Amino acid sequence: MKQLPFAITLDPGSSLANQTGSWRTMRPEYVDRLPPCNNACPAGENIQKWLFHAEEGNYHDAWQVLMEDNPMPGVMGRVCYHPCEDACNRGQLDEAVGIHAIERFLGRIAWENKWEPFIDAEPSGKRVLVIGAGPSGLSAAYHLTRLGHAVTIREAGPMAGGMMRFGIPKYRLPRDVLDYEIQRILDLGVKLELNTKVEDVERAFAEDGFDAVFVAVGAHLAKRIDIPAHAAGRILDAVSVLRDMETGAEPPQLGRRVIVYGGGNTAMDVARTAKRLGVDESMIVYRRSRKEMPAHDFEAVEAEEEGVLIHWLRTIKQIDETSFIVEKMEIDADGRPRPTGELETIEADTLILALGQDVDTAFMDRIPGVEMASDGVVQVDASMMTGRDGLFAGGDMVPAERTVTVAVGHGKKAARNIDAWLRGETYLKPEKHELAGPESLNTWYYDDAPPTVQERLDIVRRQSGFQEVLQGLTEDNALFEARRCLSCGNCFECDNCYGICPDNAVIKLGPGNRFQINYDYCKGCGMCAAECPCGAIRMVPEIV
Amino acid sequence: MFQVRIHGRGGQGVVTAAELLSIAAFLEGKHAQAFPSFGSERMGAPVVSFCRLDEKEIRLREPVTAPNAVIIQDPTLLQSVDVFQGLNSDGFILINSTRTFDELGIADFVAGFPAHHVCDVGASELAMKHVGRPVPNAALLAGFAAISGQLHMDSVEDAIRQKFPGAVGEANVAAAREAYEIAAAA
Amino acid sequence: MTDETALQRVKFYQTGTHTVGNRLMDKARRSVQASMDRSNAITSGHRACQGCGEALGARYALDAALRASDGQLVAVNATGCLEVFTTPYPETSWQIPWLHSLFGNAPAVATGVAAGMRRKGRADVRVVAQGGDGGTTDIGFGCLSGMFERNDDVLYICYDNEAYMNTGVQRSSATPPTARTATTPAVGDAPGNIFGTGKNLPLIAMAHNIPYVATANVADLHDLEDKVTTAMDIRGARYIHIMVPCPLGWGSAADATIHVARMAVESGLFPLFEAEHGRVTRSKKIRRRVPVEDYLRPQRRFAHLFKKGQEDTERIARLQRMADANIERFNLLGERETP
Amino acid sequence: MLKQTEGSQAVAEAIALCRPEVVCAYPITPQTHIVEGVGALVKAGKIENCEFINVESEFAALSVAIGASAAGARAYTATASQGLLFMGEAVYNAAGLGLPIVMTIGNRAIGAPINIWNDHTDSMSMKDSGWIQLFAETNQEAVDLHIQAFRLAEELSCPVMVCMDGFILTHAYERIDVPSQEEVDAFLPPYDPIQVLDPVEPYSIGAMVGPEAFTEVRYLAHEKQLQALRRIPEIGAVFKDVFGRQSGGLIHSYRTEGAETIAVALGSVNGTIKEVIDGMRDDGAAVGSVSICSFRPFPLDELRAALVGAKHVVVIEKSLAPGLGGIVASNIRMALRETAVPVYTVIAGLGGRPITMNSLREVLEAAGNMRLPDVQFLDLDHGAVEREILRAKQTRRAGPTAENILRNLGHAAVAGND
Repeated sequence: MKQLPFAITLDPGSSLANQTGSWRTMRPEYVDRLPPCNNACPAGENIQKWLFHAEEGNYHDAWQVLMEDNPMPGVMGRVCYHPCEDACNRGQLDEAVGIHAIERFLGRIAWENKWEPFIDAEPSGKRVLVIGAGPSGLSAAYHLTRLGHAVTIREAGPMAGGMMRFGIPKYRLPRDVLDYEIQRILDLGVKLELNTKVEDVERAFAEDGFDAVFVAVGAHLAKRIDIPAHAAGRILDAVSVLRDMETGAEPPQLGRRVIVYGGGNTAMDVARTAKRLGVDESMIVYRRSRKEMPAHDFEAVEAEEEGVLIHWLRTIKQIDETSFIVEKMEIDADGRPRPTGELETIEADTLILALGQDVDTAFMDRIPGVEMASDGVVQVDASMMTGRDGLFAGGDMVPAERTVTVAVGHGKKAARNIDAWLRGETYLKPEKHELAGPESLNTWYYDDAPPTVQERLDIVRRQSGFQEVLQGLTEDNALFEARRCLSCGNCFECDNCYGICPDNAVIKLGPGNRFQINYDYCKGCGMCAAECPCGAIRMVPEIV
Repeated sequence: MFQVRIHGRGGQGVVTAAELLSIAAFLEGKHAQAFPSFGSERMGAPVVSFCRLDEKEIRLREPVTAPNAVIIQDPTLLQSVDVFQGLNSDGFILINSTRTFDELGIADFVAGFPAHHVCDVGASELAMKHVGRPVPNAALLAGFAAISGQLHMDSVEDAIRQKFPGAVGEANVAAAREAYEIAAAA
Repeated sequence: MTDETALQRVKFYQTGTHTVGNRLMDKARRSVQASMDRSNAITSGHRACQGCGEALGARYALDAALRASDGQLVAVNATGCLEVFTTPYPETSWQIPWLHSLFGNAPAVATGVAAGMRRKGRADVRVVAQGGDGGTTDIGFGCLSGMFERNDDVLYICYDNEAYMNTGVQRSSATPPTARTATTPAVGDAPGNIFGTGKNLPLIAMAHNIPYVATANVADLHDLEDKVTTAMDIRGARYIHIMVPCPLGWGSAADATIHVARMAVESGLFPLFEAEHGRVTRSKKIRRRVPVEDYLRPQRRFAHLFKKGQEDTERIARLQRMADANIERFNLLGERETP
Repeated sequence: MLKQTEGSQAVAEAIALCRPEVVCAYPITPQTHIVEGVGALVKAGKIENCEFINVESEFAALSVAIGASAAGARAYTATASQGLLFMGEAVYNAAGLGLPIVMTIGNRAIGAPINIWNDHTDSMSMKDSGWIQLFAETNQEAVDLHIQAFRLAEELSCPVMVCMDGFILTHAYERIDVPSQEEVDAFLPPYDPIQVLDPVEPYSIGAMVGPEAFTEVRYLAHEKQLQALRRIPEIGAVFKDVFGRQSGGLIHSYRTEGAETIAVALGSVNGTIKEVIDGMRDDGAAVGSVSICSFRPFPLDELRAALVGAKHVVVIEKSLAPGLGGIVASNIRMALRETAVPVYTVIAGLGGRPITMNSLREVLEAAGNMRLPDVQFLDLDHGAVEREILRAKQTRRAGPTAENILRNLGHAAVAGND
C-alpha cells in the first residue's frame, strides 16, 4: 500500500475506536410487556404469542401455544365474548383484532389436520375426580391430564358439555365442533361417567380413592318470579327450553306468539331459538333499556335482525290467559328502572322466563369445612380450594362472571393448584409484566387495516333453521387478521430500532433472536424507544 | 531590429496582420515578435498591433514606441489618431487607400520621407476583387514587403497560405501579388 | 362450508407495515436498513449529536445508493456538520471512498470525480455529492446550478436541517418563516425568520430540467430508499432533498427526530414528491393529516408562536396556509387523478 | 517542431501533449486563448481520452479539477487575476489535499480599479497557498515549464502553477519549438496517484485536523516544497536530456560575474532587463541580472549564492504589498539575511504599465550611484499623485481616486465606460 498523506487521509471505518457510549445518560432496554389481550383473557391465553405464530402462517405452532391454555379453540372462538378484543389496543386505532375468529380458524384447521396436543408429563399416580362435564370440568380434566394425573369426570346429565351444550344454541355453536373437542380431551385418557350425579363428595375421597376433587357444577336452575296470573297460559323457563332442544326427541311446543322475559344473553338465545322453531312472533320484554341490558349488544342486534321484537322498559304486571299487561318503566337518575303507571297489553301464547340461573349447591352444604357465599355459591381461596382440604371448586359454582371462558380459566387454574397441592406445594403464579397500554405504542407504523369481517348467514336461513350464523375465516383472511396484531409490548422484529439508530448501535441477532443494544456506541438518544411500534424498549437512567 | 506598427480598427484584422508579418519573417529564418496593443477594444475602435523583426532572438518586451514602419489599414484614422508618432524620418509608411497623399491631406508630411518609403495601395479594393471581401491584410503585407525590402514575396505568399489554407489563401495570394506589383512600381 | 351464494359478501382488507423491516415482509420489500449485512456507509463512533437526523439520513441514502451501485460508489461531501462529525482526525466513520474539499464546491468536485472516473475507465463507479442546506442552497448554489445545467452524472443529496447548524444555528435560505435562529432571534414585531424569504431548491432544480428531482424525509425510510434507488438508475444530474431534523437547532427532543420529521410531512409543510425533467410525476399522500401546530409545537425554535396567553395565531395561520398551498399544489391528499 | 505561433496556442498544444484527462475552463482575459485552444483540440479529437468541461466559475473550474485529480485523472485548468482570487479557497484546498493539478496563470492585475493588463498581483496573492509557482520568462519556457510541471506535480503530489505574463507572453506571436508527442511521452510518465478514490480502498480524503496535528500537516507541506527545491533542477536536467534545451530550473543568472548591481525579476521583463544589461555592460557598467523561475519553493540558497557578491540588488517586481513595498524583495532579503547587500524594491509594470529599457537603466544606474530609495515606483506620475493627495485632504467627499486621476490626466472618458 502507498503511503497515504498524513492526517488528511484516513482509513475507512476507523471511528470505531471512538466509543460514544460514554455520552449516554439514559440507556435503552428491551422489555416484554403484558399485552392487554392476554391480560384480559379469563382463560389466561397467551393470545399474542399464538398470534405471533399465526402471523407467519405457522398455524400448528399457534395452535399448540393456544392449547397450552385452552383445550377447545373451536368452541372458544365461537362462544367466548372475547374480552381480549375489548382490551385490544388496536381498537383505538381502527378496530380490535378479530382474535376469536383466528382462534376459531385454528380450531378448524386443527380438526382438519387431526392435530393432537403435545403432552410430555410423567404419570403422577394421583387420581382426581372432576364433578361436572361442563367447560370448567373439561378444562380441569384436560389440564390435570397434561400434568400427569388420572382424571375421572362424573356428569349428572346424559351428555358432556354442560352449559356449552344446554345453554348455547346450535346456531352459535355447532354440535359437531363441541363433540369433537370434548372427544379430543377424553381421548387423552380422561374417564367420563355420564348420568352419574355425585351426592356425597366425602365418599369419593374415602371410598373411590380420589386424591383430590374438583367440583364444577353449572348453573342449571332457572330463577323464578311471581307474576299475578288469572288463568296463566304456558310459562316455561329458558334453561329448560334450551335443554329440551338438545335432549328432547321433539322440539318444545311454543305456540304462535312467545314472550321471553329478561335481558340477558339467555333471553336473546331463547328468543332467537323460538324464531327458528317457527313461531309467528318472538318477543322480548325487558324492564330496562338497551343500554342497561346484560346481553351483549351483538346478540340483541342479531336477534332484531332475525325479527325478534324487543319491548324495552316494560315489566309484566299481570297475565290473563294470552293477554300480558305490561307497565312502562323509566330509568331514574341512579340508572334504576322505575314504574310509570302506564300500562299496555301484549298478546302471547307462551311466556319463557329468562331471569337468570342458580347452581344446585345443596350437596356441598353437607361437607364439613365448606363455606357458602351470600348468593348461594361456594367460597374458595386463592388456590380455588374450598374449606375442605383437597376439594376445589370452580366455574358457575364460585363467585365470578358466568361465562364459558371464565369457566375454562377456572379449570386451568384449579388444575395447576390441584397439581401443586397433590405434590404438597403451593402453586405460584408467575409475576405479570407491566401492562402494555396504548400510550406505549407508536401506532404510526401500523398500516390502516380494518378488521376482516366474518361472513354471516343470510336472514332467511337464520330465521328458519339452526345453521351457524357466523362463518369462519379462510386461511388468507385468518392470516391477514392475525397480522393486524400490534404485538403490544413485545418485540416482533420489525427492525425499527435497528434501522433508525443514528449511531448503528443496535445489533440485529437474526430471525427469532431479536436485537441487542451495543452500549459501546449507543448515545442514549432514545429514538429506538420512541420509534418502537410496540413499546418493547424503555429508557432508564444510566447508573451513576 | 526592425519594428512595425499597424493601425486599424477593431474587427479589421490588425492583429492578424502583425501575425502574418511575423510568420513571413519566421519562414525566412528570422526571429519575429508580433503582439497586439493589449486592451479590451471593441469592434470599430482604433487599435494597433506591432511586429519586431530581427536576425537574433528578440528579448525585448517593451511596446514599440519608435517604429521603422507604420501600416495604416484604415485611412480614416489619419484624422483621429497620431499614426506617425515616433516614426523615424527614414521610416516606411504604407496606407490602404486609392487616394493620393494630397487627397488624404498628408502630402506635406510625407514629403519629408524618402519617396520610395511612402506608398498607398488600394488593398481593400484588391481584396474585393480577388477574395470577395474587403480584407486588406494580405495585400498590405505584400505592399510592405515591396517597399521595405524586409521580406521576400515568396515568404509572404507562404505565410498567407499557412494562415489561410485552401482557396481563400490562393485568392489572398492573388491580391497580394497585385499589391506587390503596385507598390514596387510606386 | 355454506353455499357461497347464501353468504353476504363483505369487504376484505390486507394488512401492511411501515416499519424498517419486519420478519413478515417479503424480502424484496424490506429496506436496505433492515438487512443484517447492510453496508453502514457511516459506521459507529461518529460525533453527531444524540438523535441526529443528518447522520441517519446520510446512512439511509448512501446505503441505498451503495446497494443500487453494487458497492461502486464515491461520495463527495461539502463542509458542514456531516463532514465534521464523521471525519475528525484521526478517525473517519465512512466506509466508502469519500472526499471533502470545501463548503461551496461539492457539486463541482463531484463533477470532476465523475469525469475522472469515466476517463479512468471506471464509469461503473457512481458519484454522490452531499451537503447541508447551507452548502447547497447558499454557498454551493452556483456550483450546484452549474452541475445541473451541464447534466453531469452526479446524484446530489441535500440534507436539509434548515439552518447553519455546524456554526451554531444561523439562518440559511432554507430556514422557514418564523423559525428562531441565532441570526433571526425571536424578538421584535416579526420574531424569528421573516415571511417572504428563502428559496425552494427542489423547484429550482426542476427548473434546470434535470432528469430527476425528489424530496424525502427520515420519517419515511421506504420512500427515501425508493427515491435513491430510482435516482441511481438514471445517468445525469439528479437531486434529492432530504429533510433531516436537528435536535440542537430545532430545539426538539433527541428522541423526537423522526416524529418531528413525520409531522412536517403530515402537516403538508414538507411535501414529498418526485419530478422528472421538470415535471412533478408523483407525490406521496399524507396518511394522517395534522395541523401545522403538531409540527411546530415540539420545536423550541417556534416556541414564541405559542406563548401562554398570547399565541401568535396570525403567523400560525400563515404557516397553515403555506401547508395548505403545498397540499393543493402537490395533491398531497390525493384529491386529483394526476399529480 | 519550430513554429511561429501565439504563446497561448503553444501552451495549449503543450498541454495537449501532456495527455490531460480532465480540463475545465472558465474564460478570463488574458488566459482565455489557452483553454480555448485546449478545448478546440479536445473537440477536434486531437487529445485522446480527455474531457473538456465548461464550468460556471473559476471556483468550479478548480473544484472540478480537484475531483478529477482525486479520482486519479490528470487534471488541468487555467485562470488569471480575479479568477484566481475567486478560486482562492480551492487553491489552498488543492494544495492541502496534495492533488497534482497543473494550472496556468496568465498574470494580470487585480482590481479595483478593474484592470485587465499584466502584473503579478494575482500569483502573489496565492504565493503561500502551498502550490509550486514557476514563472516563465519566454513563451518557449512557458511551453517547457508546463511539461515539467506535470511531472513535478505528480512526483510530489503537489499542485503547480505555471505563471506567464498576460498579453506580453500569452498574446505574443513568436518562434516556439513545440515538442513532439514522442518526446513528451518519453519525459512524462502516466499519472500514478499516491491516493485515489476507489471502492476497493475506501479512504476518507479531506479530514478535519485539529491542533494536535495541524502543525505537522503544515510542516509536511513546507517539507514538500523543500523537496521540490531539489527536484526542480533535477527535472530540468532530465528535460534538457530529452529535449535538448535548458528550461526551468530555480533561477537564471545573466552576466552576474563581477556585477556590482544585479537586477532581480520574475517573468518576461527579464528579456527587457537583459537588453538593458547588455547596453550598460557595453558602456562599462558592472551589472547583471537574475531571473527567478521558481518563486515557490523560493530558492534561498541559490539566490544568496548568485547575489552575495553584489553591492546593490535591485528587485524589479510587478506587484506591491501596500504598506510594505515589495513582496519579491522581502523574499530576497531573506536570502541575503546576515549580509550587508542592500536590496532595493522597484515596483514596475503594474496594471500593464510598459517597463521600458530607458526607465530600467535609470533605476539600475541610480542604484549604482546610491541614489535609489528603498522602494521606488517606476515611472510614477508624481504630479498626479500629489494633486490627488491634496484634493483628498481638501474635500471630504473626494470621490473615487482612480477616476479622479484619469480625469486629471485627461482620460475621463475612458474611466466613464466599461
